[in-house]
Amino acid sequence: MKNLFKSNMSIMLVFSAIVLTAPIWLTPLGANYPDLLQKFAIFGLFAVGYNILFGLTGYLSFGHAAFLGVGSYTAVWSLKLLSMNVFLGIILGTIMSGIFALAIGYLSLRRSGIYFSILTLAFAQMAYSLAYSVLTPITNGETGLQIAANDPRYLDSLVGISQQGQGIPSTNFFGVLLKSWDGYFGFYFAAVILILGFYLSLRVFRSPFGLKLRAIKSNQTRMTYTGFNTRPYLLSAFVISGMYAGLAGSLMVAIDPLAGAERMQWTASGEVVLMTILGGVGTLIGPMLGAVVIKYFENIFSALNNSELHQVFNFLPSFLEETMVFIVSPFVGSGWHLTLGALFMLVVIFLPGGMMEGVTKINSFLKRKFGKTDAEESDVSIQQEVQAKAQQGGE
Amino acid sequence: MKKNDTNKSRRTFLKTATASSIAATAPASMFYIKDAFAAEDFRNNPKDSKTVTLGFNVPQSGAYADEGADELRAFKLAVKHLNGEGDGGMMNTMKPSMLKGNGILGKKVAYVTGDTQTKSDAARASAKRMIEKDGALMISGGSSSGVAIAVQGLCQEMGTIFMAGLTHSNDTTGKDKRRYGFRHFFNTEMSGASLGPVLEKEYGNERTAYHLTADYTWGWSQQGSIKKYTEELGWKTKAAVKTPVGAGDFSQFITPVLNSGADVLVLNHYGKDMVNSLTQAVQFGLRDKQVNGKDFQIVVPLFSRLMAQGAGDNIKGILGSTNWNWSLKDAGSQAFVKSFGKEYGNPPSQAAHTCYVQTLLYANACEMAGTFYPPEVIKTLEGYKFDGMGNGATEYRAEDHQCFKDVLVVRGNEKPSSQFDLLEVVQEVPRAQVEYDASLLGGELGPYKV
Amino acid sequence: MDAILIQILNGLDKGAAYALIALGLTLAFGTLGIVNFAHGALFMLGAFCAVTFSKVISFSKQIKDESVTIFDAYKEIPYLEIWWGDFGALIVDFAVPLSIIVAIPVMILVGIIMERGLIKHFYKRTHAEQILVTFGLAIVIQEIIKHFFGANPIPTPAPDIVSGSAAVGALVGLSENLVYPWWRLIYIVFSGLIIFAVFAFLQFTTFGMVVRAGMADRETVGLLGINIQKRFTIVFAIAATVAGLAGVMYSPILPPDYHMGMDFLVLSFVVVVVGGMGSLGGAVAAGFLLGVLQSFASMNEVKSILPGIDQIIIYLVAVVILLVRPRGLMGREGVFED
Amino acid sequence: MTNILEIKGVNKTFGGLHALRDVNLEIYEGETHAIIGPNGAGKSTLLNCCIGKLIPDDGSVTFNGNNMIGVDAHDINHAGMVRVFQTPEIFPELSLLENVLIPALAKRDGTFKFNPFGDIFNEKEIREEAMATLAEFGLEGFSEDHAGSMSRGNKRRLELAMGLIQKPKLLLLDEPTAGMARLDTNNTIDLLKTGKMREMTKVIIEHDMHVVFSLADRISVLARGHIIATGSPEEIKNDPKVKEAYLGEGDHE
Repeated sequence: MKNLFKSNMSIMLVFSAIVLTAPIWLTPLGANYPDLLQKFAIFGLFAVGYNILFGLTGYLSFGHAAFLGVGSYTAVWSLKLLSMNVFLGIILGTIMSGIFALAIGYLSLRRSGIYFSILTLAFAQMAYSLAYSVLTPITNGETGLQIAANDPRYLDSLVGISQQGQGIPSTNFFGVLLKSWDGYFGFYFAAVILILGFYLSLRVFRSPFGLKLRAIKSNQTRMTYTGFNTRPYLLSAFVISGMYAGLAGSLMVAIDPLAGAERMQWTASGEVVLMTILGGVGTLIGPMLGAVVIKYFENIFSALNNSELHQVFNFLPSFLEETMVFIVSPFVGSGWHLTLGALFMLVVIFLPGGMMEGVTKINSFLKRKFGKTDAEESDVSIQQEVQAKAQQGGE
Repeated sequence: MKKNDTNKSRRTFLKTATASSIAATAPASMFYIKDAFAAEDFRNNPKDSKTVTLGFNVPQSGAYADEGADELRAFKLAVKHLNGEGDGGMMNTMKPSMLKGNGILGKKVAYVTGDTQTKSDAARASAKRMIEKDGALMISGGSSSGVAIAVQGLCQEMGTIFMAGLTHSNDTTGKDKRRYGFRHFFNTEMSGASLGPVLEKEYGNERTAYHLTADYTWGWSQQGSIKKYTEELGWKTKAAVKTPVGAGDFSQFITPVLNSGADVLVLNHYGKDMVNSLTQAVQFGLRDKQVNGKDFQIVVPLFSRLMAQGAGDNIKGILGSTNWNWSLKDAGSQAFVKSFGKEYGNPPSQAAHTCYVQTLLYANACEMAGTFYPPEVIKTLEGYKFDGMGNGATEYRAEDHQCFKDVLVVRGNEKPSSQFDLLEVVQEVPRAQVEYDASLLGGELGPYKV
Repeated sequence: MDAILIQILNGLDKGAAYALIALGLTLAFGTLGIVNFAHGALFMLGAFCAVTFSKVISFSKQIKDESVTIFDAYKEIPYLEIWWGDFGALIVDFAVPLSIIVAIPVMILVGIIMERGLIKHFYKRTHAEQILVTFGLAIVIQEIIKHFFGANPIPTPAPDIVSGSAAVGALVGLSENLVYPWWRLIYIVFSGLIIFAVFAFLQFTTFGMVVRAGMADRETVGLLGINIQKRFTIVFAIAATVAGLAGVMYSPILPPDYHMGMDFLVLSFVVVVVGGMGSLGGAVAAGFLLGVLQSFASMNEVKSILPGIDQIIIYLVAVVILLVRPRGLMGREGVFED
Repeated sequence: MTNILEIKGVNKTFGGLHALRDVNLEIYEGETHAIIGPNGAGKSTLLNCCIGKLIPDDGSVTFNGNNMIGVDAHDINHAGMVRVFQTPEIFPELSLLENVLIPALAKRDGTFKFNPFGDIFNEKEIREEAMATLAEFGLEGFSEDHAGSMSRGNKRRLELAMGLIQKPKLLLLDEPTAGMARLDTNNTIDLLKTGKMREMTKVIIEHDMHVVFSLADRISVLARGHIIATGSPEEIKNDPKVKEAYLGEGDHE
């Protein structure tokens, strides 16, 4: 753990550099177009926030997509009623989802374990079903809530901005259109918020508050007898992660002003769970990594077809090329979910710490192989582990 | 490549900002600037490229996936014909036409596809991918009005022309119409206007209707239109119940119909939903019922052959309306059916027809405008009159980008002569009967330049 | 009165599906302690047994359709019909009920493979990890099905003779208006039989006694030196088969697609929770109860008072139960109650 | 001598089982008080009634003059009554240092404090205190190791350290040497007899007589839910009732 925290500053610098240069280094992977980059940033933010709940406290929520949806709807309404400046929409979206998270969290956290998961699932499904049916005046149901040319936008008209007769206005951030720079402004906007959100999560991780959350995950009963009232801690974590979700949801709207009910469905909540686990639950960077991998799969892998596969394998002799394409093709294109599901299972079975654990393992393997001092160290810890296990067995 | 683009648009942005007097005098930063393309440049301008890319965004999963698959077949066929392969299909019957069978403006047509999943979010994401990553110059397709409206909004924002596929809600060319969006398909207002007189003739003036309505823009629109026209006949509306899209099991919505006192069930469903709800309605014995001394009737205002195929015998004798049917005998329809049937072994659906026509219309408009520059293409399409595309003389009305043409009222065929002969045309309702004033549905098209 | 009766029937019909899925789910949970998010996928696999079987036996010969003149079209006629005439056609028609014969061994095998291959390694892991790995498995299973059968629902009709509706009302001397589709009635009866069979098995066989004892106190049974491992596998296979049969019989009601399992999964979890985790009787009772509740909630009279209630009633009940009485209707005290 | 803990007339039944019958007990400030009794005598039940895990049917539990019945466990901790568990209850995934930081933070931050912007690495004062406490128990060398990988003896030390850092007014020890080898047991006895641990008021539940007689100032004997004797080790040794009820059996164990 300590190594991870060695320096706030250097972590943030490296992280920011990687995020901000993404349009460049993602070019060879074909993932450098604004829409996908924005998705990386937004879902990264969502996962980073979700990790504050699931990663730190171990509470598995299957309902966080609901907060994302609430953030989205609030943001669209802010665009419709107040101003096309997304600043307000993002603030309001985050606050509103925080309020929802407070209410749902307050009730759900009365239970733990699988009961907590099912409670959050039930709440989220209710929100989804209602958004789809009775709440259509607010959500516009299946069609999705959009902005219209003749929306009132009271705040904008108050300061004398009128877009009548110009069609549907675009979202802006204090005058700069989010779609400027061919859409890359939207990405940088989301990226800056992601960096801020990541910094916040870093602070939470290394704060006394974060330590207490990790202790709750480790042994909640002990926390109680150590003098902590665990429920407010859990509720704070729940609300914080809910607000991250709301922030992500309103960012989606800032960049593309539309909110659909399907982003609240439980499978959408499942997706953020997948991201977090895949990347490495409880690690700082893992969830972000998971989000990028899944969104990359969803957008690039899913669009691969056989002719592109043939191109990939055309260095092979033709019969081998055919075989490879035959083997690989079920896993790409519309079958990308299969790859995802299989990958996810492998991670849960063999690498419960996610991709980050894989990185650590490879790292220590290399060290063991090439560096002697470290090798000794790890041998010691292995011995200790063996010892501990033997003792447990003896009990 | 990317860097150049960014620089260019940044420059454009600055130019606009300084040129605009609002910008110069704006007091606060909270104002609004319009981005603009210079006349010679626009998003995904093919410039010297030998090909031009079109994006076909169709549902490949979900309740409308059958329609989506057929649309994709039609698109592929249209691309073939545009590139001068195959027998040319409707390119031979379309008039006026400047299509030469050498691509569009001499550039070979390439295409990319996406899956809308019949979800607004997913549809927009895949449209965005096609525009931003694959450089699609035009987006077409879709089999849901919810999706069409969402994608149309996006296309306006991105400055990319959207040639809507199957979308039947009034809102697509009404409340939510866009300058960059065009619809060849008819709408619920036209369905109501054409179906009304036939319903009166067949079922009389004293009927009580019960609506089951897909809960999204199209369902609401169709329910509104049918209600409007049937109530004009003197029908009563007992209840209008909204059902979630893709509900699968409709039994809980159908059972209340049994004892409601209604004698007509209007199913405002489409695709798989309609197949399921109709099948289940028949299973629950609705069609064998007598209510108020009359035979219980089911009406499916929007019909398609694909649905009829799914519903089997249950569809026989049921009335509805459709945009086009393969049994039409005009030269355009025949040419298209022949070409499509030869390629795929079955006749095209109405969804396939509208998508095929839309692709050809777009290509032709580019040829006529002599450029791909969207505002010019839009201006060419607005008010464009054409014929030979299967529905008689047709006009793209400039005010709302809605095509006006004849509408078919059809009935599930009692004695089909072949496995595809599922719909019997009751009446070809002339265009004049279904035309309405553009102001009826409201909306605002928005600017040419974005 | 008719309206009420038909809603009850409809509720029983829905409830039958819920109860059958929840039964297997809670059986696996109660004995094996496994929270199986792939249970919905088993239901879906069952439905696809019916799909596959009916596809195989209606394997067809393509014959040129002379009635289509404008292009070359082909009709498909099942070989069975060509060889055996009407009898062949009858077999094709009865594909769904016949596919039960295939589904039972297939589902048992699937259950055994799943338990031996994966589930067994997760008995000692946390519930969260069980949820996650089975969730992954569910995705994999459904994607495999999607790969072979496509994303679209595949109509799998019931035999012609029961495709209509039964005049239930006239049968019991009530209004003639009261009709109900035959196949749905069959489904209710079928699920009753399956539930009865499972309970009888657990009640009257030694094997069942051990399983019940295991549900009451897993550790003790383990200490008795009984080969728990083998029994666990069999129990899981039974759970899989029950879910699979529920799927087979459901296929004429709802054309199966690869995603149907996920749609039922959440609901059946709710049913299990409402019934009480690990309580077989509770699962069955809650299944039927929620089915009927949902059916009544979707009556227009109810919806006009509480709009949207039909969409959320099941979740609402689950939330209230979890907050007020987490052990559920019939669950034992202390299961997960912390 | 002042009483720090007073248990008066406590009864507790589970179904038909009368686990505690009219238990009266006083713990003096500064003493080490052992509660002994055969298995099932109600020792753990009594302890649980003190720390808020169980609520007695009737009677009173007063700590430092304050009622403790119905008070939440975390508030009882803050009142100054801290429990050390029979099987070491630690935070296995956290490092030893963090394990000790947690109770130190509880002491400082109270039952709840929302401080997500603090920095655990800059909390010099509290870290030094934690390291010092670890050092007292000879654990300073393992401060960065995961607690879960420690030996049982070290886990026990860690838990004592976690109790000690909160500077409790009363430490409740539930069989601190259960399952330990003789050597570890003696080490633990030494730990409890030396340094800060020595002066602390302690209640020890134990059935290893060696431990009890090495540590206790006074002993209470619990049998079938009832306290049959309380007194100095010498008095207890010679009490015939105790011999009959407990010690006789104890030899067999």
